[in-house]
Amino acid sequence: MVNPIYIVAVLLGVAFTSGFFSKKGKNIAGYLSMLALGFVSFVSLQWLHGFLSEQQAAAQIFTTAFKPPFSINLLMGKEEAVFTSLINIMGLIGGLYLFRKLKETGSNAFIALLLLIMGLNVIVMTRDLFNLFVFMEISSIAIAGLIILSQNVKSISSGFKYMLAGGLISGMLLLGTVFLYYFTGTLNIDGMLQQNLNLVKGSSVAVFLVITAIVLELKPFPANGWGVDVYEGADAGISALISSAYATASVYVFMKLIPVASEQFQFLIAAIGIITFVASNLMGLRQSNPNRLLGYSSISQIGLLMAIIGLSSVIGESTNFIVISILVSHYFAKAGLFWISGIIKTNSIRDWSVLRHSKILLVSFGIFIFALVGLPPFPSFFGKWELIMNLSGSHNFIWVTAILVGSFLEAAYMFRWLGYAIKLELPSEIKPVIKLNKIIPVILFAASVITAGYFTGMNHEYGKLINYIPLAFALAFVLIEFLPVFIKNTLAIAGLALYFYLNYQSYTDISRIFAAIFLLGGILTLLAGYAYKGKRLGFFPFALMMFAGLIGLIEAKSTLEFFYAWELMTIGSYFLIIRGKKSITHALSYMLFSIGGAYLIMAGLGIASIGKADLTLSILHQVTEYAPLVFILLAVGFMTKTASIGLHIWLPGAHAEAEADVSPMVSAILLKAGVFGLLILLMAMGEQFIGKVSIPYLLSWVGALTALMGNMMAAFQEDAKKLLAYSSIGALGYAVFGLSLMSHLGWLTAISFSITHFMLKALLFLAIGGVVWRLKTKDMYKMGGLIKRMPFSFFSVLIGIIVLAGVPPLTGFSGKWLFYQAVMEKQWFLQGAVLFFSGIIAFLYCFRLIHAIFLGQLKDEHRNVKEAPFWILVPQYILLAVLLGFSFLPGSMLKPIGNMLLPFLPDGAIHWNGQLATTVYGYWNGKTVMIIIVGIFSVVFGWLWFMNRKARKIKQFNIVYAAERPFRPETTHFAYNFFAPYKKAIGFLVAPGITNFWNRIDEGAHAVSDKFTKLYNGNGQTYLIHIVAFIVVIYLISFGGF
Amino acid sequence: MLKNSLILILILGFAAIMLSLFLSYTPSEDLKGVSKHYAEYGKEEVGAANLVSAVVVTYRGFDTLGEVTILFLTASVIGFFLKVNHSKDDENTAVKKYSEILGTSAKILIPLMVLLGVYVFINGHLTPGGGFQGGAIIASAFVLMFIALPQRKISHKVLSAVESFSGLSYVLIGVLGIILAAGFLDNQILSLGTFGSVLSAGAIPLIYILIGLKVGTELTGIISNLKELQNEQ
Amino acid sequence: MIYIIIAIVLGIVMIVMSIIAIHHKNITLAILSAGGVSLVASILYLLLAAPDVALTEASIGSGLTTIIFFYVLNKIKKHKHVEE
Amino acid sequence: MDPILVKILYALLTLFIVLNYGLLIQGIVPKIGARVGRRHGIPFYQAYLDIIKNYSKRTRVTHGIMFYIGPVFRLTGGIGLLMFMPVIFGSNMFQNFSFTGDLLLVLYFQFFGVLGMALGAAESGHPHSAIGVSRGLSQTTAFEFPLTLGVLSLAVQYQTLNISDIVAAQQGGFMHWSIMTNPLAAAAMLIAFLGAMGRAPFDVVLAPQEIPIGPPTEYQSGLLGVLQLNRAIFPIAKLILFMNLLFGGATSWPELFLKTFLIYMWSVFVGVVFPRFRVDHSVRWFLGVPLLIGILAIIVTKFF
Amino acid sequence: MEKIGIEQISLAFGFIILMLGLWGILSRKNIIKIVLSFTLFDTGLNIIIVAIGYLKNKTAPILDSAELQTDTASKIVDPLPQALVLTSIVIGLGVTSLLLVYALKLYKEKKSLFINDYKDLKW
Repeated sequence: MVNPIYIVAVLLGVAFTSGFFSKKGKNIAGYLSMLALGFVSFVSLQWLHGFLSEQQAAAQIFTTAFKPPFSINLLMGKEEAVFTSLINIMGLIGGLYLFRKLKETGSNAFIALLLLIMGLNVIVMTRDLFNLFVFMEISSIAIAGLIILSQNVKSISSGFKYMLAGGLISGMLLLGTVFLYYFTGTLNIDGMLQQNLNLVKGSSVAVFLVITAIVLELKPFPANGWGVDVYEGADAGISALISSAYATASVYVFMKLIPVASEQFQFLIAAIGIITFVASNLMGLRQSNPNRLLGYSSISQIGLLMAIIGLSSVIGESTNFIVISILVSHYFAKAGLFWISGIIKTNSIRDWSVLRHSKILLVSFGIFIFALVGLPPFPSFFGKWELIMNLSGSHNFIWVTAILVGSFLEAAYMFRWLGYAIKLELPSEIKPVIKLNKIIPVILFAASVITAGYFTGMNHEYGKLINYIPLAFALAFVLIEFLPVFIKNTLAIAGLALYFYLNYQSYTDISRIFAAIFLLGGILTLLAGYAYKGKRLGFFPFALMMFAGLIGLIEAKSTLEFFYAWELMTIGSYFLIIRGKKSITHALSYMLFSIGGAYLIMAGLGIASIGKADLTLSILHQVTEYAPLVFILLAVGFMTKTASIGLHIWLPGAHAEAEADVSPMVSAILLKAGVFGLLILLMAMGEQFIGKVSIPYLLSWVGALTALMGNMMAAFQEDAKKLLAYSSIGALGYAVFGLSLMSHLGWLTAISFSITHFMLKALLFLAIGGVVWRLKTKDMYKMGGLIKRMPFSFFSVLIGIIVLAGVPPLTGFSGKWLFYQAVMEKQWFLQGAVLFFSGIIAFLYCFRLIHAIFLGQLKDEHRNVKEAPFWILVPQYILLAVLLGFSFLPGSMLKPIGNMLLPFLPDGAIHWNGQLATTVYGYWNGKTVMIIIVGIFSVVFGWLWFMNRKARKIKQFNIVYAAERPFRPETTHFAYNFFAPYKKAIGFLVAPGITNFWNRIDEGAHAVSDKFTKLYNGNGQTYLIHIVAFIVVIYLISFGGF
Repeated sequence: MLKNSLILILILGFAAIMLSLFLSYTPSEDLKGVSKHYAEYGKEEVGAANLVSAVVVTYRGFDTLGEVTILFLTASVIGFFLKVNHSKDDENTAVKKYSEILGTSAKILIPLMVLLGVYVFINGHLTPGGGFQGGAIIASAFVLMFIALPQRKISHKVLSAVESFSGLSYVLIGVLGIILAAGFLDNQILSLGTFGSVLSAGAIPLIYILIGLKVGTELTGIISNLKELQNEQ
Repeated sequence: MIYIIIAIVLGIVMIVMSIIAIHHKNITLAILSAGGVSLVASILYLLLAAPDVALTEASIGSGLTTIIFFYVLNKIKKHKHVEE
Repeated sequence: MDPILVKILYALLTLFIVLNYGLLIQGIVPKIGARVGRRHGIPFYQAYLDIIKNYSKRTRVTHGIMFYIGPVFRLTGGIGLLMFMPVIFGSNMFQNFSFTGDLLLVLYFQFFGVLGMALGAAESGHPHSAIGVSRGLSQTTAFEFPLTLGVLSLAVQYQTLNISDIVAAQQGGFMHWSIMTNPLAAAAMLIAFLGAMGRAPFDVVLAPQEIPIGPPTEYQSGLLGVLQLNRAIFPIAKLILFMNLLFGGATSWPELFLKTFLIYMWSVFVGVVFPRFRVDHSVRWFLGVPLLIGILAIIVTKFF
Repeated sequence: MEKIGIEQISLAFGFIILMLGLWGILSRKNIIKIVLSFTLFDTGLNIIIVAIGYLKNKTAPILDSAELQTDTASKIVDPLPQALVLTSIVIGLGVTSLLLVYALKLYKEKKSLFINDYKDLKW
């Protein structure tokens, strides 16, 4: 192992040597600097490797011949190795990124960089308080120097503000340090830790000053205006250094010093941290300048870390794991984002669509955003998980809430940004110049954060158990993106089929049903993908990622695995949804609702883990404390996916704007993940009560109202796919209601309903998708008469709507019948009536769908339209066959499901005799009904055909039309606002109240954000006042006066 | 005005913090903690009569290295911040004439000041003073030169060469400490010598000389940068 | 006792000079006063048995700092002059 | 004989009786109305004439396959509805195919014909058809709500969804009829019944007095004949349903004729008294008082 | 009263100077004045540090006489704070000069020393 002091020696030596090189020698100075940075990276990585392979014990490095506390000593332990490695790598890669810029400025600029890194290394390693002060000064002066690499009024004024703030803060630090020395007689941190500094008022004030100064370095809200300005004003490469390297070191200093403070003070700081986290993210909402936005985000992340470290006494031994994993994500992501920002050089995040000029940058951008938000498989995912588990496991619900709120806000602006980059129109005037030395660091960090995620997972107790194979399979498609659709699609289908074949026997019964929906359904919808030509970039990795998530849900044994899969599914589906033409806002709201829901699930799982040693999913069976809360959190979380009323506004747009085969994927398959979640929740936790009110009872009303609202909205849509999307909302309302019944019949209804809905929604979405594919419009009133051009699609839709409407004899009725038996048994008639009513409304939109598109007058421009692509029809007819089969033999489907439910709800209230089902209340024989109806139908048809066989087919406009002859199909196709009288009568029920509610929340958040940001008026002196006020207020809070 | 009164209230709040510190201070009678060790063993361990120097250069030598670095860094940053265009100097400086008396007396004073500076840092381990003070005095001498004899120039190349040389040597001495003695920056790479003589206290005089040179050149550099900026236009 | 009186006098001088430095409109005078504060402080250091610090404060705190202030002030004044 | 075959034959017999009854009632009711209004009116066998005329038309046109199948759906729906109900209580002959499904099947099967009709009409491409469908569907959804509440209330009352069991429970004098034992449910259902019959004041769907409008606008010849057959069977099937649910069913054909005729007259009576509703009015109306009555019915039967 | 020594007086003055500096930093609008206030702030801080190291009736920690070289610990003031102050002064110089250069550059950009004029970055 190389003595870490050489890090200091080499960096200093090279910096001092640079003076020898005049202007001509600045290249040499540059290369030498890079070499030095490379060397120090090597040294710290070597130590890190030593610690990770557990061959190495922490090493003390003494300066001079004397032992501490008489002289200054450095410590190289595991954490130090991690932190110095991060800093040094950032120095090296960041230096590479800035190389040209630095070279332009001359060797002095390299000196600043080298000394910055040197200073940061020492502040991480040193165990001496005053030494810390000195090297913090070095680092901040170096930063102040680097800020003005690009000299303009912005960078200079921000640098000046930085210097002013830094001067004040370091004054506090020095004052505190000296008084600590006065009280303890030593400057050694370890020496201080051994004494109880909080007994005497004076020494606790000294501690207060030191810690507050360090906290101020971490830019707490609201004393952080200078920090934000620096992020915006400095060159992006420098901001990257500040955000990644400098903040990393500051965090470690904070970690190192916080044990000096009393526990109450630690909590106070944690509170400040969390306030910073939430407030900065709130302010991030209204930012449009990328660097400033990143600045707010950086500050918020550091605030979060501050909170975590402040709470370390609560969190316990996993604090370090959490801090490092979140920090690492932040480090890579923030550096990468700043770098990208530096490459494309725009002043507005709306212009980030220029990223699409470079695929690799776009991909990296996405990776960084995901890493930052804490989605799998990135390190922060595990960190946040562990954090929430620990906090909620120790009853710290307020903290959990605040953390989740803050994270949610961050996700909001980050994903808005990502959406801009992926979807907004390319601004023509900007074309980024991409230099090799700038793009390599970005790629390197993007790759590193993935690797880091994997290692973090491997270092987590449950992360180890995660099955990464499906994800790897999905990601492998990134590598073969250059192949044509045909090959990739075949591979994807083969992969899913093989996986299902190999594993389906290992699933339990109910899981197997859902596995079939997920995987076989996936295969069916993928079949439609053959209709696409070209490469279809970016489709397969994400589609398969979604399926990987769905598989993970089924296979999950532990809570972490479950949550991981849940998030993975969300990511995949997000990218599928955002592929749609106008889906930018819908994809965002989908993501936000998903993330919100996921956070609720995470909190729920966390609370469920109270007092549990192992975190397998079975803990849900034995929730002893806060069981109703756990139940509600999880249920609401799952219901964001099932789009229950109030949480549904993301769905219509997201599903409607998606591509022809994506709509069925997200609508028919993905929504069932929510049902699956609810199912396992109910299986595990059973019925819970708030006071005396049963939560499933509430859930039943949610389900009923969802169905009513969804179906009603569907009836008033003009957009065919939106209609189907709302219909999905309604249908999922039935499923939720069925589950909430908590009876054998109810669950049987819900599961059979899920299966049927999967099939018919896939069928309908594919059929309508095929129509939209040919017609290039989704507005139904622009269609019409297509039965003549697209008879196959028509037939699919016909069967689809009959099933959907639940009209006998098709299988839709089996769901309705079961549903009523269940309602009768449970005696929830009012909800039942509401559901019945929604069922009739379903009738309205079903008719509308088929009428407006396929019947009525064919438009002139559609006279030569072709039938939908073959490959879109193939899965439809497979589904049709299955649907008709089930219609004929309902018992064959329902009986096995009923048997599967017996272990959970043993009172099998339904008896089968062949295809005849009997309950206490009624009976029904699907097979005979089918035979009778087909019989009557054939006879009647035969009779009619016999009587009317010579009927002549007449032309389109040959209709009885009060003395005039219509010649424009538009005027004779009654389709727009079809249910006008209905809307007139009860349209007020579907006033967009819920959408308005969420919009108002959104506006409110922005308004508050606006208020907050007004604090930062850009005046350096005001910032200083903030700092002093911060100190005084914190003092008053913690000491309450003199 | 409102703002000022707000600030005043803030300062009063701050004064409360300061007051609590002040009130908790009781004059102590004896040395305690590490200082006691310094006082008792400093003479044997370091061999410098000036205990402050002993602490500065040896016990807390690492701080001092940082301190030097700060000046160096400041000078570098100012260097590229101001980015003086050296070529223009000649024409501008020629125009200015300063008083003859000042010039003459400066010619006598400057070498004396430099000498004083050198004395201060060479004797840093024995008497008050040291590298920083000496360096500052030398820099003052150059300031005087800039004022009194504006036509005299000092080569930036020489300045930075001296600066680099002394800095590098300082680091090397530090590293030698690891190799030859007990640790980084250990002064015992040279023998401690007779207590109280110039050539004592191990490497302290050497380090102080380097620091003096370095600080002197750095401060001179800063000022000459400013001065040359002055002459611009 | 005499030391105490001297210290108080020095302190008062420092406070007065500080107030001048902060509040006087003439910047040149303000800078000089601030340098004066340093100089007085270095005397105080001598009283506090800190000759090393006194020397440093005198040479760096009051000397060089003041010089740098003047250089910058000069530069700014020149700018102003050029503009006018 | 094969029991299935017997069943089919009995069913055909029921169908035959009901068809003739329906056709006659179609003629008789307007006749009564005319006489009350001191007009001569149509002959009571007018419906037969219409059907024969339609089937023997020589001009037979079709707008396409769905247009052709629409009436088939419609008639299948009408016949099916009848077939899934027990007609005469206690008679093995006239149980039809009620063993294959309960009340739910009947309630949902009503839509089969409606849907088919709507689809067929829509293919004609005539905007008036579509307008009729739009109105009809809107109104249907509205009156179905109180109707269902009433039916559920009965199901709660009798703890079964089996129609025969419901009828059985009402035997033993008119005091046992649901209309007496559960007046709220009966009220809700009878109001909804007005909508279901599509007579005034809820007849804007077909708007018989104006220019041809409503789903059958484009239908003629044999296609219209099939629709007319349905128009005879379907209302009677509905009447039988209401009779079974509310009025103790019928133990013989005469009882059936009497009860259904009276129920039918109820709708006629209301139609004479009230002016026609616009669809938005009728929707709002059905979702007003009748709905409240229905909810009340459920609450009352569940908790008292 | 007799208990009050020079160290307390110095300490008090140190605090006062420091607070005066802080007042200047927060209330002056001229950038040069702000920087000037910073030097006052530093000076105050330095006085505090030295005062803390002072011990009543002890001499400077320079062992230039033989008498001091025995039982040193009871005869000298604390050398460590003095060493710290040395560092602090030098750092102060560095920071001050950098601040001044910043001020100069700012002035060049906008020809103003009024701090309220530099609000290009905000919100």
